[in-house]
Amino acid sequence: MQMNQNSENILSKDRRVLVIGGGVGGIRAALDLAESRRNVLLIDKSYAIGGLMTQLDRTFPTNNCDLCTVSPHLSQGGREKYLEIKPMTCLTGLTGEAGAFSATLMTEPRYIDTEKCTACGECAKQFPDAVRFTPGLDPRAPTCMRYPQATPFAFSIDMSKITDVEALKKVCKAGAILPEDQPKKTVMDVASVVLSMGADLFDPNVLDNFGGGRFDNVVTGLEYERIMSASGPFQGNLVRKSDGKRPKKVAWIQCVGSRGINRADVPYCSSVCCMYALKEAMVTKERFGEDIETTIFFMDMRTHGKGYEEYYNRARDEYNVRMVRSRPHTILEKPDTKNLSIAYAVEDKSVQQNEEFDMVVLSTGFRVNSETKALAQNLGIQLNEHDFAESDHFNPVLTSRPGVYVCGVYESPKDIPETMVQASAAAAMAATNLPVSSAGLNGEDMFPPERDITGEDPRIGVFVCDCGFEIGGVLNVANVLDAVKTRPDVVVAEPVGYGCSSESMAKIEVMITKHKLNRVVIGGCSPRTHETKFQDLLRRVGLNRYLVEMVNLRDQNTWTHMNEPEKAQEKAVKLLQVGIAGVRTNHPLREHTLPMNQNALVVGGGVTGMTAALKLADQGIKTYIVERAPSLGGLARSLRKTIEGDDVAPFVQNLVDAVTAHSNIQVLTRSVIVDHSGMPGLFKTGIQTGVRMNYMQIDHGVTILATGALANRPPQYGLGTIDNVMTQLDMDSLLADEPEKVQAMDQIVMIQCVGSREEGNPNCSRICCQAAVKNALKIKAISPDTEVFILYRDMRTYGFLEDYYRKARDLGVKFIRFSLENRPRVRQDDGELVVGTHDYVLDSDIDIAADCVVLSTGLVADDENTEDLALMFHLPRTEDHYFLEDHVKLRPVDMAQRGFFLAGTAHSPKVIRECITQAQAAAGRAQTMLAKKEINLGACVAVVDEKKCASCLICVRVCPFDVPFINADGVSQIDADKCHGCGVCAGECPAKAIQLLAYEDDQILAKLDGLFER
Amino acid sequence: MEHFEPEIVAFCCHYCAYTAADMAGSKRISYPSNVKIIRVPCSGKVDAIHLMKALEKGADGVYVAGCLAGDCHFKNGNVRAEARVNRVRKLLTELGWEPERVAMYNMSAGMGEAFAQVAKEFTETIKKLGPNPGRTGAVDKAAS
Amino acid sequence: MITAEQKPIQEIIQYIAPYSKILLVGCNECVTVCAAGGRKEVGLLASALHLNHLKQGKNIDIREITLERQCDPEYVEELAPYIDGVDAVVSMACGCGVQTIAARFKKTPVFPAVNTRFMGASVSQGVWSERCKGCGDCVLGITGGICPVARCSKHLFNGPCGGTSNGQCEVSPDIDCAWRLIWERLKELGMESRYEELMEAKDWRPGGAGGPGTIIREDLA
Amino acid sequence: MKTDSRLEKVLASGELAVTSECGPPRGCRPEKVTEKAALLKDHVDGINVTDNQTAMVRMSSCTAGILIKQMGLDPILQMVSRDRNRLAMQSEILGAYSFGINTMLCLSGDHAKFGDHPMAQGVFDIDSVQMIKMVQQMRDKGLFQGGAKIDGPPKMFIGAAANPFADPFELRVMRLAKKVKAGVDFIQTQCIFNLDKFEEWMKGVVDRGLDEQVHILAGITPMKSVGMARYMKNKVPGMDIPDDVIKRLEGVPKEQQPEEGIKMAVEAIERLKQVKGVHGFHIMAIEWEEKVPQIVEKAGLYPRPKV
Repeated sequence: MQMNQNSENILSKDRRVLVIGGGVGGIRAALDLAESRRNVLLIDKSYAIGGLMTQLDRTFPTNNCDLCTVSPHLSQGGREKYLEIKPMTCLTGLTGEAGAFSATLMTEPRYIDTEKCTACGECAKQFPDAVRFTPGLDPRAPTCMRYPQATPFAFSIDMSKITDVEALKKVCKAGAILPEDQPKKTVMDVASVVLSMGADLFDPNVLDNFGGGRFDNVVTGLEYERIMSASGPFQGNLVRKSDGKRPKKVAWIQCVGSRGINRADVPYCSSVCCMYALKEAMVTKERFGEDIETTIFFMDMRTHGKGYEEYYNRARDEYNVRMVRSRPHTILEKPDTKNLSIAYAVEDKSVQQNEEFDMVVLSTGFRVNSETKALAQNLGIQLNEHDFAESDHFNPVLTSRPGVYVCGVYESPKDIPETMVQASAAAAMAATNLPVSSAGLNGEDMFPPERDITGEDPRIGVFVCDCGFEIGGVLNVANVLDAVKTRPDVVVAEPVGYGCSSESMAKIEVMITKHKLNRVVIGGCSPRTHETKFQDLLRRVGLNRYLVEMVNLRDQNTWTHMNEPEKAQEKAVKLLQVGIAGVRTNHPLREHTLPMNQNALVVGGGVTGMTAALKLADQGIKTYIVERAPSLGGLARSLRKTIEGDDVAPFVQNLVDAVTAHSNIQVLTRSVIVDHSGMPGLFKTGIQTGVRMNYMQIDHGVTILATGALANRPPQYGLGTIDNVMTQLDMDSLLADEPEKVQAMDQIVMIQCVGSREEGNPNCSRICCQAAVKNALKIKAISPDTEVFILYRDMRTYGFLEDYYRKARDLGVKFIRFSLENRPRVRQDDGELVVGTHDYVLDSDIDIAADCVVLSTGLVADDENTEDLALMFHLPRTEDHYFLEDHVKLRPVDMAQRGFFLAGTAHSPKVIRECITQAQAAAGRAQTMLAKKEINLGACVAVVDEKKCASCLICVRVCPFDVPFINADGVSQIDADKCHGCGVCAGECPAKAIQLLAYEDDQILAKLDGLFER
Repeated sequence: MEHFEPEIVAFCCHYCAYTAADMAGSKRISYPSNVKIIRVPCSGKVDAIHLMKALEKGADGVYVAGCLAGDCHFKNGNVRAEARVNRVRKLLTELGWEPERVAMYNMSAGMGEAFAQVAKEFTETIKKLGPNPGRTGAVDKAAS
Repeated sequence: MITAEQKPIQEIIQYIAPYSKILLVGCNECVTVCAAGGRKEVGLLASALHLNHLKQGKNIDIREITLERQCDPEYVEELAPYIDGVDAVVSMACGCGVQTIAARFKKTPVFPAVNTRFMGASVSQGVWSERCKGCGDCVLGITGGICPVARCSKHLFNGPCGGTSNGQCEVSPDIDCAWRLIWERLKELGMESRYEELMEAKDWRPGGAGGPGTIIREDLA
Repeated sequence: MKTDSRLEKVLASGELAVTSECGPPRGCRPEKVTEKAALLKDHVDGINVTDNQTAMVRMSSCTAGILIKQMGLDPILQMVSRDRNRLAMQSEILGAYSFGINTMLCLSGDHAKFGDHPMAQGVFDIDSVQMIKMVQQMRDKGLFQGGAKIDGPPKMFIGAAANPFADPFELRVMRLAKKVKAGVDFIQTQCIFNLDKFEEWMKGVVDRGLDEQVHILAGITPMKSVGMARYMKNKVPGMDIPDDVIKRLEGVPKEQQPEEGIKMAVEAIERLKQVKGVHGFHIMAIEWEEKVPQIVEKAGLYPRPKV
């Protein structure tokens, strides 16, 4: 199950996809490929996979500890049978072409046999210097695992630091030390390559004005994460390195090394630093005291992601994080206190100010490292001017070399959800180069036979996670366990740290076997996210997966009652009692399966929908596109040029032609969805189609939502009432169709954030800043003398879009900031259009005469449409009416309702290339689901006790899915493969003849008993 | 009575209310720890007997939280749940118990704030009502 | 089916006030189907009685049992092992069930927990309507399959009274005029002439006017 | 002549008959009956004495009828099947006839729900059609309903009610035919406000030749006010009051509405006199008996023929 460095043994002749880089993006890509039954090899230069994300303390916007969210993905990596993982491995050469590459890999010696290593930690204790550990700040983490749930779960030795090899061998009881380990070279057939190497974070030690690394209390954002992290050097205590004391005043400085023109700077925006600084400031207050003053020095606050603007508002308004719009130039250290003085100037005051802080965090961004640059050479791909992979303008996962795909930060700076989207997209592209593996597929094969526990008395094991500080920081886990260990049938009650870590899972497995447990209670996080993982654990030790009960001690206890630890403690005990009482009544259940329908339904025929449909159809999946408009194309039809300068119309037309001609695609325009039924993998959707609104029903296994958004046209600034007030889309068309009109203009004023980032539509529309810059550049290109003014609140030209912003400034486009409290005013003076605004640099109101005013109106969700579909499909939406994905961080294209995937602007505003990427991702995710070929219906189905049944028909009448019927024996029959498991029949049966398995009355009543046990 | 901390059972449907409760957690929104959640696949699974038994076993209040109207993952389980809650409330009234001890709420998966708000409101209601009359009844008896 | 509904809880409470050990007996036939006295209602009633007693600070011991059919002595016999351990029986069956228990266990009082309302049919989930009065002399064959005895508020045999309004009974707009229904059905059947036949005054004896009925099938008895 | 009924004699003479009604008191004062009946003296051929009208307890119709009979007037005994089984009905008929009451009206009766004893069990042992047949058998065959011979049978002139407006409309003529078949002699109809519809019904009656077999007295009720019209339209079962009637009353001041109501009643009588098969009028002036003579006079129905 674990990876194996002695790779000659494991190499099959099968071609595979090579994924380079074991961060979250690479893992996602590898898992997607494995799930869609492609052989995958995941390599990483480090000794454990996980990448940057595993070093973070928490992630935005949920402020969750990322380890718990990412670890299931990591350990899943260890479980997939199509997936091999090779850490400490690099690619040294790639020859051949797409579909038939030959890759040369070099694996560094680990000096540890991962099959034998139990990760007991003895070697690390005895030879602390010999174990590699990189992420920031000495003193080193207490464990020398890279993070507690490391995959592979084994140590790595730096043999050069070992003098006495025999002594080392001696401490290893498992005999896992391999002193003779050698670098190994492997050559293998590869069909395609996915690059997900990510990037390093800028090292600010070269910046003398910020102390050049000499100031103890100046740290980078990542170091700050490590300080706060439970697995970090101070065990999660926020203290200053200089004196070990908690800081009272912390400052963040944004754009350190990014968006600059100085020697050490890069010009692009790193896209993630604004959000992580906000997060760090909020978490600081949340966890270490509301009285800690937090200040963020920034130029533009770039919170353009889905829901991020509200996060920013929350940081500012609810957490009182202080925002200072300034780029400080120096930090000085006070020699006595080691406090730090920041010198800065704000825009409306000419004087420089000095302010003292206890700690300063430098928000550093991404840099491509030299190893990656070398690798690019080996791969033969082109790089852009910033040394990132050059990617296709419309399809960002394509590199210059066919068959080599890129995702994540290595394509351009981006955050985790965007990385996840791109990873799934790259996986979907990579999969096209090789066929589905013929090997059999049955997850249960991996498990031993189930032990028959009939007749056994309950023997319950209670295991409680501390989840780092998430639970352990609020609860006294030992006391909780003491309180429950005397409960009847409880054989063992133990703390398990991070219960979902491989180490803890192994420990639990041992205890189950040792104590002959036949029931398990896990006190940890939400069963919604982790139940499957622990069910798998039970299966590994031969127990039925329904003999475990998860008790939600974190999401529904320590997180909500963090300020009332005594109450949380008391509640934890009661919740565990509920779990124990409940699990006692659990019994083995069998899961049911059905064959999955292999068709796909794509709702929406814009660029997103068409891209997704093509991707699926190319893989042989019959795909239906349902579009309510008379023709395909969507909003992209009204767009002329991209910021990269490409024409949109031909691109869209090519897509339309390809879709229309494809034999696997049926296009249904003028069609609306009118009903929907079925279950994930076996949906039935009714549509009315054509001018006559004929009814037809589509059977499909998966659904992709690509319904798009609406171009906003709010009646602001005279839009719709004053001539020459237009939107950026209008200007885009004007530039394409009547450039002479634009050339005749002397002054053009653009106003940003119209109808966005304000009451009614609080979020950022993301696309408008680049749209304004795009049009400004175009205006300057055809009419250099035309003055262009852009009135903005924050310029959000994230990533490499920053290049265009800089270019616009260089060309003389005037950027004037305004605030929401003091908006520009558009008026007509004697027929002349005038825009009045406040200039913060001049600190005075100014009037600008304008030949035309261009409003950046962005996008709004199609409320009516998403509401209809949300009701029909039972899908959740955000407060601003976009569809809400299952997990904003890690599952950005999957919906909570299985079988539904989300892409494009129906998810949130985004530019075309991002829509295309998400479309591919959605198609890829949909394929992973279809690849399973079977639907697991679970075991939660209604069963009828024929002896009790009075054949009253009540179940027949109340079932929302018309499943029960009175059979030939005259009793109600509920077919397990049709039952949806809601339990309405069980709740209504007057004879109490129906029980919903896993939620039987006895179990529910037992839980109530458990709660009121004294 | 000032220090009365009620024990409250919330039957939450997996798809909406339970998820909303998790959401409240992940947003660190606090609500009274008195509320203990029992997860059910659909609020329509909650039998009137479960509500009665919760009170019988000592709960000071019990509520069912399901999806928003028209939004039930299983079409109309929430409507059935509400009808049962109303029946139990009527029965309680006939028994001379406060019907407010049993309630139905609706919320969507994303409504963490709403979950917390409901938990607070309901807990306040129950605090005002005082302990489960069954428990005070027992006390009266012991005192006499 | 015999259709019943639960009695007001306070009435039941008064019945059992003197007792502390109760055998609560449901029936898995008609009253289960009309959701008045099946296993589930037995559970609910038991719980309600518990709540009542808890509030009073009193103890009550309730044993719940649901028989296949309370109107058959053989099934009622299943109560025998428990009867000595209880002070009273509460039956959730129709009157037939209550009396069958009372007939078998002479020394233990038995109280009804439901009101037997009528012989009815399911109209939709949770809705039952009266369909038969058990008059003992069925006329459905000449009234188009709609019973004027059970469904006309005045048991009229020769057509609707003058109170019909919009096709509904004068007693309530929720009640269909049985004669309107009969007429419509006769028309559908092309049997309008049936209506003009004079129906003679009814002999009520088979339906109970002749004293409590008994049926004896000599071939079976 | 089948009976000694004054009504039968008037009808047989070919003159238009006139009947009215008198509700017995909710108490034991005989003068309440006699005072009301005196108002109608000489203006009508028979006075209906209602039987627990609208299911409210009143002095029994038989007793009130006797009081009227003793005034030398002609009571028509109303009997509803709601309150009596066949034994009680027959004994009552014997008693009434022994006091000279020779005309009766067989009815089903309003449901108990409308009255002051809604909890009462309605008897409904036989229906109105069966009652007609029973009375006819008592008269013509001298037999009780159970088949035994009557020692001195009652000779009742048998009436019944018909509501031409209740639905299903198409059944209404057939229902009349059933009553005719059962042996009814005369019919008093429900109050007629929708004259068109009544004429349509009458056409059906004539088409079947029923007018040859039974005397039809058209029901006339004067409206006291627009409020009464609205109440009857909305609350009284089986009543058909066209909007025109309400509009016409609305069109006059409140104090003139009674007068307008009487005028409308007279107009109706005038119009219905022309209808084939209408052999008379039954004027129901509810709690407004004093106006009956005025209507009779204005409608040209006075004086009443001597028979």
